[in-house]
Amino acid sequence: MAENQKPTGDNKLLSDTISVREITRLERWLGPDNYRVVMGLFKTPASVIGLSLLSFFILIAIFAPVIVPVPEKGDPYKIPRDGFKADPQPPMTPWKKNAPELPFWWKPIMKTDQWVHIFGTAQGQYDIFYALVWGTRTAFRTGLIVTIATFLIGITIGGISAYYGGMVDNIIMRIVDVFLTLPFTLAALIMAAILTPVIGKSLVPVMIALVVFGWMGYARIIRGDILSIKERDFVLAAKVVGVKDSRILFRHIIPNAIFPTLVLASLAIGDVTLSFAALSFLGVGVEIGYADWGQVLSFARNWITSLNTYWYLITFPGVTIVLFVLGWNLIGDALRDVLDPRMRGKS
Amino acid sequence: MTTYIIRRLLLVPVILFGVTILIFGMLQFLDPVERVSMYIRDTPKSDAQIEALITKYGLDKPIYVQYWKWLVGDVDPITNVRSGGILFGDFGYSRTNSQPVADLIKNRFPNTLDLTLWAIGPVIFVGIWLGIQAAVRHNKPFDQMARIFSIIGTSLPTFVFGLLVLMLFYANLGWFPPGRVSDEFSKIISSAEFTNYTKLLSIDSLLNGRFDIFLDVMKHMVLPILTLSYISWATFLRVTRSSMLETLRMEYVTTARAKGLSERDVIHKHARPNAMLPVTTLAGFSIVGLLGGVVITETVFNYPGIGATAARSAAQLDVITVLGFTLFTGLILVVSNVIVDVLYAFIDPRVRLS
Amino acid sequence: MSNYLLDVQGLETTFKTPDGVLHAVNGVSFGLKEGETLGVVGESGCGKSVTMLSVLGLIPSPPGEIKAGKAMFFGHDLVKMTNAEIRQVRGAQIGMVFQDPMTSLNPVLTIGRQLEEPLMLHVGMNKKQASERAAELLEMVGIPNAKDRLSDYPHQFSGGMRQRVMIAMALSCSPQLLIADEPTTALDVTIQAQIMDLVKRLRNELGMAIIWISHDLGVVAGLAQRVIVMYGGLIIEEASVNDLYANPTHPYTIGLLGSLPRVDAKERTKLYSIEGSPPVLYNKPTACPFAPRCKWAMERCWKENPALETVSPEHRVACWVDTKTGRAR
Amino acid sequence: MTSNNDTLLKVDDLTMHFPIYRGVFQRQVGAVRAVDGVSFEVKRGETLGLVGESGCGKSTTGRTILQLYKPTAGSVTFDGQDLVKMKGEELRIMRRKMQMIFQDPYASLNPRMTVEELVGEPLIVHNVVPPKEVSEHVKHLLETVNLNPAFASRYPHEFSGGQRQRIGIARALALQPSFIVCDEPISALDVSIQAQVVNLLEELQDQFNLTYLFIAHDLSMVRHISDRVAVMYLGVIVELTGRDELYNKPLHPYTQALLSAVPIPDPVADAQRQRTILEGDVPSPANPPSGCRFRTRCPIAEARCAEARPEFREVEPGHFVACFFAERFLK
Repeated sequence: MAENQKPTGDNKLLSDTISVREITRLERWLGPDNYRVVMGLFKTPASVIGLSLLSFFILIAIFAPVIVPVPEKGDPYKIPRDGFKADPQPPMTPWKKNAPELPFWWKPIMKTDQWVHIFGTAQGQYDIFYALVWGTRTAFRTGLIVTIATFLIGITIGGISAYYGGMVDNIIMRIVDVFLTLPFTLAALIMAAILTPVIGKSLVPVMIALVVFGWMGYARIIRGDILSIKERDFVLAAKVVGVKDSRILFRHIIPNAIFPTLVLASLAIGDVTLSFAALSFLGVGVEIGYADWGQVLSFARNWITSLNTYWYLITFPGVTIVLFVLGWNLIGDALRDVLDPRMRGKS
Repeated sequence: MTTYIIRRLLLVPVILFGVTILIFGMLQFLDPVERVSMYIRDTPKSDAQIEALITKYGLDKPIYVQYWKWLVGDVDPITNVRSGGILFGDFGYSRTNSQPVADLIKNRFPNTLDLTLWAIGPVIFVGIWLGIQAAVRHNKPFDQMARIFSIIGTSLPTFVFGLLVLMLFYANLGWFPPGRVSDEFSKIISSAEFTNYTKLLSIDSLLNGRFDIFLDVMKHMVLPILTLSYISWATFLRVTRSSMLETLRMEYVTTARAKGLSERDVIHKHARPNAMLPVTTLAGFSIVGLLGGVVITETVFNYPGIGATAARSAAQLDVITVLGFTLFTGLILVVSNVIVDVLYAFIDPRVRLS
Repeated sequence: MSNYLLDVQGLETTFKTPDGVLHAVNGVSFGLKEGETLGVVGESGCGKSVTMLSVLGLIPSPPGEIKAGKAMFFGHDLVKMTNAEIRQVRGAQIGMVFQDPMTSLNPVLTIGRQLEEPLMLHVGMNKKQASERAAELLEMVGIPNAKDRLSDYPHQFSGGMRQRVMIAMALSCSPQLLIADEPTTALDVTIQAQIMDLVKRLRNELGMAIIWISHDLGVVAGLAQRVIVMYGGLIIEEASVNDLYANPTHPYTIGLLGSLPRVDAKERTKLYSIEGSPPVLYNKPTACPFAPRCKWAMERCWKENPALETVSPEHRVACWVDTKTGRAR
Repeated sequence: MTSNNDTLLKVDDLTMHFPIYRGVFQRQVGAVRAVDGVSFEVKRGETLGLVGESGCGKSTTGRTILQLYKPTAGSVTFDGQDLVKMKGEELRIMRRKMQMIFQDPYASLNPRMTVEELVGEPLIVHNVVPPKEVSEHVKHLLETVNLNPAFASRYPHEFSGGQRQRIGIARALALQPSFIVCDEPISALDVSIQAQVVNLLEELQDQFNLTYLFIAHDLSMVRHISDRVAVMYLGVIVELTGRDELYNKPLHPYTQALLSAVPIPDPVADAQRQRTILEGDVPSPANPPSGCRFRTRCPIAEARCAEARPEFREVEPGHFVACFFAERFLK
């Protein structure tokens, strides 16, 4: 190297003025990975459709009393009946007896105060429209409660398993295997059947059954995430600095481990609702006449030979359930692409 | 690998023990009178009889005694006849079906097996084929269609889908009836001239040379098979697609291309064998899915398998019957999971040669 | 008509990413004579690997796209070739070795099968001939018990051994050109020495041309006859190997050489450091991409992108400044 | 080896074995002998380079010294106190004096914490400054490592690799330690960034009178930054001496081979030098060769090398070698 061009090494350009990326406050608050996940929700058309579907159902759940008012002094979750005749009635059949209050929007739109069974009635004259609108509340309620409970149980057990490791971990994971060995539907069926005489016919036995056989997924995922984060350099770095174990756990490990599980849990509400409806469809759980989608659909089981006539028995509840689950799945599918580490990092 | 397989096999009794504990634990919610039907072969006649049974099977004894009696039953010292004991295949007495649960399983399970066997092949192969095609045509129309199909597939609950196809193909078109077999044939099947070789009706009908019965049986099974399959198709499609996409990004795929191999060979000789590894594991889970799925599918189609029977018993709070079925399917699942794991070890040379 | 074996002109390649279009290669031109060894040096993201993958049509598309340029090889443009045509070139006339030997061999296929593939495809051997040739190839790259090891799987080989297998595979059809993309970066220094020794020996025996991509100026110094330095998707300096290390002319090359401590240094001096970080090219550079980090930078450097100009025979530089005088060229 | 007041760290026969469990019942069938009897000392204010190929145990040595792994055997005396005997709170407080800079600047910073939280955490957990003054301290530390203090509220992912490594250095400096283990601090960085970080480390050493254990696989960089260099192979130190001594007069065949394998960015010099190409690969540390660890690849190995492990002895003042034939190379 020629003498006159020997570099001196003292050209100080402030290095950090150059390539610090400008980012938004939201991104800073959520962190890079989570931000990408959240933004992914609003970028793909599929998840936007999903979000709109969900918003639609949330609005229905909130405004249920306005959309179809509750009959006077009645339990709102008891579907009003227009008599006791066995044969279903087609859509737009007028109410004869026990009609609930006319909703305010009916008259201005339909120009009549003749209140009808908009979606028809099921056997025993249960009003399908009422059942579906109020069933939305049941769906969200069961979905939320069961998901929160399974999530909390799952992360506690998975967390204990990962934190203690060794024998404890081994035993807990075998217990998880045992729970996963039983087919979900059958196991939930027994659990609900066992609990129903103890608790009585209500939402509770089925919800407990779904929780008892639903926590294993979260336990496994959070365990795996904690174990992998435990080995990451930044945890070691915190240890080197002299951070106490409890602070390492709560400040460094858990905040980094919990997000994927949290996302999965929020998406599972759709699945839980579906499982609930399935059990209800099979006839365990709530008493007949409770405003619940699976229950309404199960009425169709008695009419399968004449479904060409009674098409509305499955069409309206079916479409409702499908749209609801589709909403969650569209979001879930978009998120899965963003979350799946294998799908990441292509650049 | 031998140690791996041995370890895997040793886990089987552990899991089975866990399953029995779990189910026995659930049983504790029942009152002793209900639990008595675990051990007997007909409906108890009087309160005194029930009391006697409670004492006999130690239902008033400490819990480990109860568990042991539940496992091995009780041998009558005089007649030397064993009653109860799930280890000896006695799952108790089904109140709602008025027969021992073991007999019930013997009668109903072949029907369920017939259904799942027909479903499992199409499920695996169609799903995998779709997934590979979608991955190879990543982001092209085929891939988009496959994705839409997969999302709709997973969003259509079995009971909705089942009722919809029933409405369409039976109520409206009259093509595919629910049930197991038409009345005209059910008499022939139960008569002496029809030999039950395998108890699987679709196969037995052929073995008896009754092609007309076979056609009728298949007519009844088309819709249940379809209902049982389509969710699994969606799952297989999704897993295969993402596994294949991941594999196609691997450096060894670039190596294969750099060698001048045709895209066909790159995909089928280099990428696919690797992409199939995670799908193998899924195949195990899909058996779980199918056996769980039969409960709803059989109920929708009035198909006399263990699923529909379990659902009906559960709705009537006949816990003992459902328990027997669950233990039985649990056993099948434990075994099939082992088979899948061992299979996986054989497919992946990294496991096989370690 | 050039006398080059491979003649690349004005190559431009972009990638679509979620954050925008990445301009990985922005007009790269170079030639390679038969039997010559060309070193390509640059930091991560400078476009050196993408250039070579583009030449072989191995850029995944989408998201990658070759926007412009040609790559003449025996009178045919590799960029314009159909898939079927370029497949006849890949593996047969141009062999390629990748960076990470742990991931570049297929884990579920035996070594033998992977070695036999190109032989059966390009040379037309049957299974038996290919298997015999594969064993010879393994022996050639110094793997003991070659015959027995054909039935082994990649995970039964060490990293260095796998890279030998990769080299055997790339050379199996006696190509005229071997492209090696950082083949020793993932290896330890003593294994790196083994591999470089092997490549030098094979070069003498087989006489193929080599393009050796590396971020390590040291590795290239011992192997190449000519060296290209890349920065921001552009070639910024090109010279014969002795000339480049004796008279580095581009500020980036000067800085890079100055920032490397030498194991044979006589005295301990402070390392020269280039401030700042390499650019991420979401826009095609219209000015000199190195200007923000350059201590010689003038007004013009921020406005116009300098083209490669010959400063002495066989030595070309893309810089507005004469670094010997510090004034405009 | 005698130690005196100049010695800050004394490592004696340090051993770190990681057990291997195999078989149906997961019994321990052996151990990965990552570090197998390593002894050296580090003087106050000096930089000891620890160099070797991947898997030779150099990083494990660094981590075991800081008691991130509990050593299988041996002692680590830091400032006159045996760290191996320390537990819990005692050790935690001791950590103020010894810090670490990590290899991967992407993995070693918690992505959910801001720069201020990251660099300020050691100050908070050790209660060395009042909470109100933490922010001020952090700004000062950032300036020390040439980072703009205005970026204190940003998250690590907003920075480039070199900048992140500076954040890691600022965190290591926060408690004003006397000793820092630099675990390959530059090998994940781009070539043009490496010199920035090395220069910074050198400046900080002068400024704060720091002692470094500089772990690396890059011999030229180790030569540049170290006062003395230790060469590791398969869990043991094979040679330890002053930097110039080592590079001018290597006495262990492995050191010689290693040095000759390092590429020199100068084609003329590169062509002139003598090369020793080692055969084969490094054996597995789970099953190391008997006697001298290097004998399977050694060009001068004899029968006795397989029988006994050569003693790590002082051949010349300050020049330690573990080879039976070291005298052959003493000219």
